[in-house]
Amino acid sequence: MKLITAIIQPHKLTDVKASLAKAGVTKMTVSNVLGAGQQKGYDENYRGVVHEVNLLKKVELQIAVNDEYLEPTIKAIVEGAHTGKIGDGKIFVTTIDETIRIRTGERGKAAIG
Amino acid sequence: MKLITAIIQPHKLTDVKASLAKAGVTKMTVSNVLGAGQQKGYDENYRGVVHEVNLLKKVELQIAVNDEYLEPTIKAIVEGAHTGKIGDGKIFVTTIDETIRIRTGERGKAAIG
Amino acid sequence: MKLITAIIQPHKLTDVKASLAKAGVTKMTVSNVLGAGQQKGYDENYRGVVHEVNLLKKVELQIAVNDEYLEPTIKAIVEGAHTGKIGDGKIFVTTIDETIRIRTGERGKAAIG
Amino acid sequence: MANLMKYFSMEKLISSVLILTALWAFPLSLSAQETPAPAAETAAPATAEEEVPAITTETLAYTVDNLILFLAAVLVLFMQAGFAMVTAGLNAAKNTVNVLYKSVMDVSIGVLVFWLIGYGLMYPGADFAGGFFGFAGFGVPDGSGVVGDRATLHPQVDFLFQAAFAATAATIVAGAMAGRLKFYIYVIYSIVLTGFIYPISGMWKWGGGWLNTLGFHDFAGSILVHSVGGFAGLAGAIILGPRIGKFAPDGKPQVLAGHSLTMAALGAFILWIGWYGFNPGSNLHFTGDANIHAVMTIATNTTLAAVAGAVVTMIVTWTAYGKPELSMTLNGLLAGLVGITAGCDSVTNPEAMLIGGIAGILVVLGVKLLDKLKIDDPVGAFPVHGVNGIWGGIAVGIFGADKNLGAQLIGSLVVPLYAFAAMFVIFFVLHKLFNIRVSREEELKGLDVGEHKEEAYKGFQIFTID
Amino acid sequence: MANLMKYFSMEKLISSVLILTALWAFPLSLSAQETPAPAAETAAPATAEEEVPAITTETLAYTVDNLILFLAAVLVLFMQAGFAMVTAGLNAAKNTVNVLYKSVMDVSIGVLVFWLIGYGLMYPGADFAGGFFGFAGFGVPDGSGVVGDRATLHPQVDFLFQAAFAATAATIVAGAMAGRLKFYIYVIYSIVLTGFIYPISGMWKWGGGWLNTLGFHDFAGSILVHSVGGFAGLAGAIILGPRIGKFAPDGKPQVLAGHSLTMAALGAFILWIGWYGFNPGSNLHFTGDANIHAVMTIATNTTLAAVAGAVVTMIVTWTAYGKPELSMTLNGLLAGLVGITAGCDSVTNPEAMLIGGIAGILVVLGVKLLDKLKIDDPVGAFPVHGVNGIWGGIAVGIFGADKNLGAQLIGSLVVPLYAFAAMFVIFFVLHKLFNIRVSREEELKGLDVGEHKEEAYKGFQIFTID
Amino acid sequence: MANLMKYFSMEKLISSVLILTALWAFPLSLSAQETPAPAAETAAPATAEEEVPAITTETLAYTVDNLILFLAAVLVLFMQAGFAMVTAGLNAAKNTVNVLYKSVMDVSIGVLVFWLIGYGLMYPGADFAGGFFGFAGFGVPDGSGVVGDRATLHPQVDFLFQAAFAATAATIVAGAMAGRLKFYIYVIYSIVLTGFIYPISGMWKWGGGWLNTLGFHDFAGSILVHSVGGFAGLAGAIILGPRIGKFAPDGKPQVLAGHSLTMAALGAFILWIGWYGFNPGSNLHFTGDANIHAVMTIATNTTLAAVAGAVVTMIVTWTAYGKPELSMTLNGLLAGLVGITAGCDSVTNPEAMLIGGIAGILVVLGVKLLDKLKIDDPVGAFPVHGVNGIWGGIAVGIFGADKNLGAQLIGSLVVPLYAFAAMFVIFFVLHKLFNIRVSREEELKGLDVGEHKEEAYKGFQIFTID
Ligand SMILES: Nc1ncnc2c1ncn2[C@@H]1O[C@H](COP(=O)(O)OP(=O)(O)O)[C@@H](O)[C@H]1O
Ligand SMILES: Nc1ncnc2c1ncn2[C@@H]1O[C@H](COP(=O)(O)OP(=O)(O)O)[C@@H](O)[C@H]1O
Ligand SMILES: Nc1ncnc2c1ncn2[C@@H]1O[C@H](COP(=O)(O)OP(=O)(O)O)[C@@H](O)[C@H]1O
Repeated sequence: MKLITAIIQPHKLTDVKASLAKAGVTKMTVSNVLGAGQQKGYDENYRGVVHEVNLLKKVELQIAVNDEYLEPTIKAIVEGAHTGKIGDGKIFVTTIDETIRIRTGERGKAAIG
Repeated sequence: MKLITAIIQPHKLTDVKASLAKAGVTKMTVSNVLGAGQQKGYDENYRGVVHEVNLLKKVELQIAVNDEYLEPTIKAIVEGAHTGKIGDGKIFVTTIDETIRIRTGERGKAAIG
Repeated sequence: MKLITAIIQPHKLTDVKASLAKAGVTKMTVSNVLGAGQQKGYDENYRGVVHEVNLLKKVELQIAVNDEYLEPTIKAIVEGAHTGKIGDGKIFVTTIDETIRIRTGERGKAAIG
Repeated sequence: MANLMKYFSMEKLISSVLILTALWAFPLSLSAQETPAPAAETAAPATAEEEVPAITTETLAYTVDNLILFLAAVLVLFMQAGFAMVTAGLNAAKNTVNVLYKSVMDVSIGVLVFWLIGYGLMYPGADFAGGFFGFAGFGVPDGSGVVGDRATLHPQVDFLFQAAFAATAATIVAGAMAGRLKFYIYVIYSIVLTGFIYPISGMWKWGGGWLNTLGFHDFAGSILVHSVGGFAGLAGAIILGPRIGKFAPDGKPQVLAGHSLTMAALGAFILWIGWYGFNPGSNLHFTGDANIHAVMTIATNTTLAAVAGAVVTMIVTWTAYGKPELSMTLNGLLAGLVGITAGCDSVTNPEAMLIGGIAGILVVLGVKLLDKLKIDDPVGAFPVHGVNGIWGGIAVGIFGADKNLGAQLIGSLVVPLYAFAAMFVIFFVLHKLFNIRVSREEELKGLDVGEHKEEAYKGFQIFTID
Repeated sequence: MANLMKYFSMEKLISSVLILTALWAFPLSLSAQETPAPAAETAAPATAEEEVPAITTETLAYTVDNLILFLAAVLVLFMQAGFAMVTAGLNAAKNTVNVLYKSVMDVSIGVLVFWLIGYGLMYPGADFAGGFFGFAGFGVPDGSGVVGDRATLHPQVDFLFQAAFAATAATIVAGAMAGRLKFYIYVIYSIVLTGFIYPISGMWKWGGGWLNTLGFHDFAGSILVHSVGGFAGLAGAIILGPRIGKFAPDGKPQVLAGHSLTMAALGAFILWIGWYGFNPGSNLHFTGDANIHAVMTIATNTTLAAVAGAVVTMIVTWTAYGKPELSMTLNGLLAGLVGITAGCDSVTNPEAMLIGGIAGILVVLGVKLLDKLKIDDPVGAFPVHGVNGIWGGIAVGIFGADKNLGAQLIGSLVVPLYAFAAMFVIFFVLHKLFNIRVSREEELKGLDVGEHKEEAYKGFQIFTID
Repeated sequence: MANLMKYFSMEKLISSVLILTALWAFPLSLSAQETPAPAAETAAPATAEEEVPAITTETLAYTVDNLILFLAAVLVLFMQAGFAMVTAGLNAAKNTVNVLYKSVMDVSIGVLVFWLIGYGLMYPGADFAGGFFGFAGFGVPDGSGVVGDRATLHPQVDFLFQAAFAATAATIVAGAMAGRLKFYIYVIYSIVLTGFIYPISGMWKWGGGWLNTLGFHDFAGSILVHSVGGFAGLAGAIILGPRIGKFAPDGKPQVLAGHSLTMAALGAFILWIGWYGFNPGSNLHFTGDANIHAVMTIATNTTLAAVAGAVVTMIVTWTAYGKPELSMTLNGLLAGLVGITAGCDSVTNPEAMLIGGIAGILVVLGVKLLDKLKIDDPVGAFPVHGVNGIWGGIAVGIFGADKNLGAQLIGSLVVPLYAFAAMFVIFFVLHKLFNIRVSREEELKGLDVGEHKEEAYKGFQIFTID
């Protein structure tokens, strides 16, 4: 079981969700984050003081999948989020030792989906 | 050392905290997330346009525990969060390689608690 | 490849970012969380009812690094966040199986930076 | 019967009733009124240049009286924005749409119903002097042909001013019941309250009824408006029961915090400003030495009571809880205003401060009392308007220029009791019939999604999720 | 030409033009005006104690008329705060600074331009009676030496009242075009609209032009103000195209939710209150039986139409969508106000309710219509002000005291058509020259960062990130 | 002494002093005042029908003057809501409760203290004409038995209007010191400022003191109100030092962003509206040709200066920073208002625009200057009210109808200097005694939790955490 953590451009969320749905992935957890990466920040101005904003608004997706779903899911995320421009985002994969569905108490691979 | 990530119904947070406290677990990190799972979304209506909301408000708990605490902690979360209804949530367990307490520099098992 | 998750005092973020930059680490993902740890809560009062707040405002940093960067990064975080007072925070390290840069499709160690 | 009627069909029913009422009201009243004389046309600048007879001082007095009453009515209507902000701010974000909707409807439904029925019930005319009940008929006179002098009010502005008061009473109730009431029940009780409950007791004093004959003094409505709203709200809060989580299993009160004290404070400021229409406007006439003396004294007394209420509540919360607490202090300010409303015309400046200051203590005790009784009133409607409404009524008997403690006590007990009892029965019956409270799940998710399928802050994220 | 001019140089150009205009305006008008007589000085308390001749009833009537018109102007200016809150609340948080900035500039630029040019165009004087166009010259008379009687308005207060109206028209346009327009384009069209487009059609009726001669009746501006703003906004919205994501690829309308219905509701309340300056104030004279009758009828009619609009929209959304919807209901309230504006002086109370109620239906249909036509108007400026402006104009022909349906139809079609056509051409030309829409990336990130390098809620995090 | 007194005991002490003051004030003034004649009663509609002598034009003039002054007072009081919103909006969310609390107390404490002491100090009567200091006694006359004519103001409304001004001065100070001041210190200096500092310099001009004799002209208080507030705030800001993080270690100014420009913009709109009470109301008399001319000119000049300030600041920020900046532009609008306040009665329309426009430049320079000097004024209180207060005072000497540049320069320097020096000493002493600044940790966490154990947006999460 793998946990996919993807950080994408906020306005690509709709596309990524659509592309994931096509790949049969509908379960996910989403949150708002700020990110610093290769993408350059921009200047803001407040009361005459200019300052650089370098933590940019991003959306983080967490998706737990069984191993056979890993590559299709990654592919779907990339398809939805890719524009070729800096700031497109990044995906990290980690290993899940155990999954529990709270409602039923089911564990393991059965609990993921 | 394990990291427990639990996604629960927001209004069950108080119960889960109480149930964790009974099990001796008081340290945790909590955040607001949106989740899509088996639970169905609902319709909203804005200026005459109906749209389905399928990312629902959830609370995510992250709890780092030493291995012997893993099962009791999971049990406590399930006890607090369980209602038997779809949407109760899910728990993921991953392995922590290292833990550092910033204040003291302590590492490993001693740093968790 | 390692994922460093650090939970720090909100007002130390600027210091931690500076200290990370000195260590050559500029990529990160940041989010707002609430945390319960050793640090005691405080009382609030609303319409005559006193209640204890024990989930305190914290900032969570996620930083993915190649293995050789692990210790320098931890050191930089500790340097920036350390005050010696309870509430300084905690760092968890987990293993990343795979990293993908969405823009280029690059994978592995090359994709981290 | 609750079994016979399903929730959804109920909503449809309400809608239909409302539409029917509307449809019925129009032709009825269309025929009841005559087309207005095209007064404005002849009064337009162009025609004003024609030779017209000299304007008399009596006409000028009539002019000034009516225009100031109109401006006072505007200020009182502005209070609705204040109530909306206070109530929204002191409730959770998830109930904001519901709270705001009720604020808009308090005055919308209120004005319509008061136009149709309430005004006729509240001012039934001289025939019912000293009585308990009377009805002058549906609708409001159009006032064409009124020849103005110092003693005259144009019925259209009189209606507007009184309708704004009626809406105030309704709004207070909504605050006490926020966060768990079904919206269509709100629509029903609102109609009943502004159409019947409020105007009937209003008639007892301001319509020339038995309390007026008794010598009861309630200048601008500590009792007739505020205590009626506060006690009606208390009845509703009792029948509804507290919000989930307001009291711990062991009975200890918990914090269900408001989502924006900024809004709450803005609302309190707006209410304060609106009160300059409420109290000074209630003098109804403004011309001449005596009226000017009255109005200016009222305005200053109103101000002094408000600020004394705020300062005393600051001191009380500072002493009692270690820190000065804002949401209570805003309540204290409003409590001072409610407390002075009955007697603002008949006390001295220092007495006004004293009345306001005591109100600032009473409001804190009132909140504590509700917590003791496990009654949940999210915005403090009862402590502010109920408790201090009564205090205002009694204070006139203690400090007022023509003290009549007996009459004050009678009026200050009978009216709130009446409002409580009447609304208790209505809520009780509605509860038995339809269950007036939303489901547990809906309450937890918030009434915005449940009752309106809408969220107040959906686009607040700088970027859109979903 | 778009190639010749780069974006940045354009902004600099605009700035320079503005500065030059300012520099040119001052000396010009400095010489055009005389130093005011030190009237205030001689009127100060101290000197008032001198022996002065008895004050006449005519002077008092002049006094009252002008003071009430001043207060009405203040209420109309307050509407700008209402527009700001409604527009900000119904748009995404990321465009808030941009929306607020435009609200401030609507009235700032508006008043300056209207002082310089608009007032002279709108009130060119008797020589242009019955005409299409005239100009009385730059600036506004200072009114020194005016001897007041019942028929007189001081030019400075007349200007203030009219300038507030002009600013209203400009504000409406900004609402329809929110979320994707370049800010400097906004500055340009604002100057054109308040300086030329609005005063020219305004002159047709209120300046004594051809529509006035025709017998067209638009008491306070359903047509002259609201439909002009609404249709100008429609032209802009069409040329701009919808916001990204407003329509799905299959053409279905999507939700781009406002970020604070609390602000939107507050704004609606403020607009409502401001309307008591807009409509009653438009009577311009207030003294005497006929004027008081007119003003009080207008005030009550305005109220009844507003609340009927809100209640009917509630019923319509409840029936159509299963739940009562707040943002539409706020639009319904405003639609009722727009609908009654033309005829508030010449209909009965029940007719006012009917007009408001129908407005409450029309506004829902208007929103649907735009969705059908794939035109994106984030705040409903066209349904509220455009559709119901026309409805208000026609309603006078149906219900008004001196019905003249023909004249009403002509005025209610020609004026909005003129506004639409004129602004369509202007927006079209601007679009060809400069591309009036911000880049896709800027739109997605928000205009606050793009056009102002500033965020509205940066410090909203309880703790600071960054 | 700081060692002898612990923080907590200090707070208790303050509370006790406040209570004692309150207790002492009541009996004292209770005895000082007589019970008011039951004027309102006899003036009620019922009795108005009795046969009463004809009303004279003098009485009508008195009526109108006093009623308009009352309405102006209401508008000025409304400004408190504006200050609250601007200050809250331009500060971080974590300090919102603190900011709002101070806004409520500015006017609450202000009115009480001004009633008790300030009014008597500011208007000591003819005996002190030309002097520096005088005292007419505690409290405010109740005005019973006033026989009104054109030259008369009822003391109760005069007090209300002046008290609202006093509260304004206090509010300005709070803005400059936001985000790091202990709350009980705020309570202390507020009492001193509205009780002593403000009324003493106010007496110099408006109370008939030496500046009045000198021929100094400050129509509505650019100097007496705004510069006093602005310079008192500057003194406070200097002694407090900048907020943590406002200046980088290398001295470069940093951004500590406000949490809601929506609130800030709303506040600016409200302040603008309130200014129509502030400036036109300061004419104090409104009846007759001369007064109407003055009031209408004042109203239009006030408007033109405001909008010119906003437009010029837009151009300046656009040119200087590449993009038009909202929070400065709001400051520019207010700067225009402050700048015109002294001379609104004695300049022409174009001069008003010029004064406002220059204010719009000065405010930007003022902000820059503070950044240079490393003084932290979170809301720009000094640039807006201090710098432009002085500018307003001097502008009268340049443009005013009866130019007296000498007198203007003296008044425009002495008064702010006095306010700065007096408050500097007071803050300095308080700082030595008690340390007026909260702890580093409290500042970082926010004053809401530290000083009030309360958060402004606790329930803002759609669902509750904790
Ligand atoms: N090493 C990393 N650790 C944590 N987060 C990262 C890391 N690299 C990138 N991110 C996250 O991904 C987002 C996109 O990164 P970016 O460098 O712009 O992508 P790329 O350059 O690959 O197109 C960043 O804003 C940040 O939130
Ligand atoms: N595979 C998954 N990956 C990521 N998050 C998930 C996954 N499955 C569930 N979740 C999270 O858990 C929440 C609850 O899931 P749900 O399907 O409603 O639980 P269940 O069906 O087991 O009762 C979801 O809203 C989502 O946030
Ligand atoms: N075991 C844990 N699991 C999850 N989060 C933790 C854990 N321990 C600490 N934290 C997070 O770290 C934050 C700081 O912890 P704290 O106990 O105050 O640190 P310390 O005592 O080491 O100085 C907490 O508020 C919490 O968010």
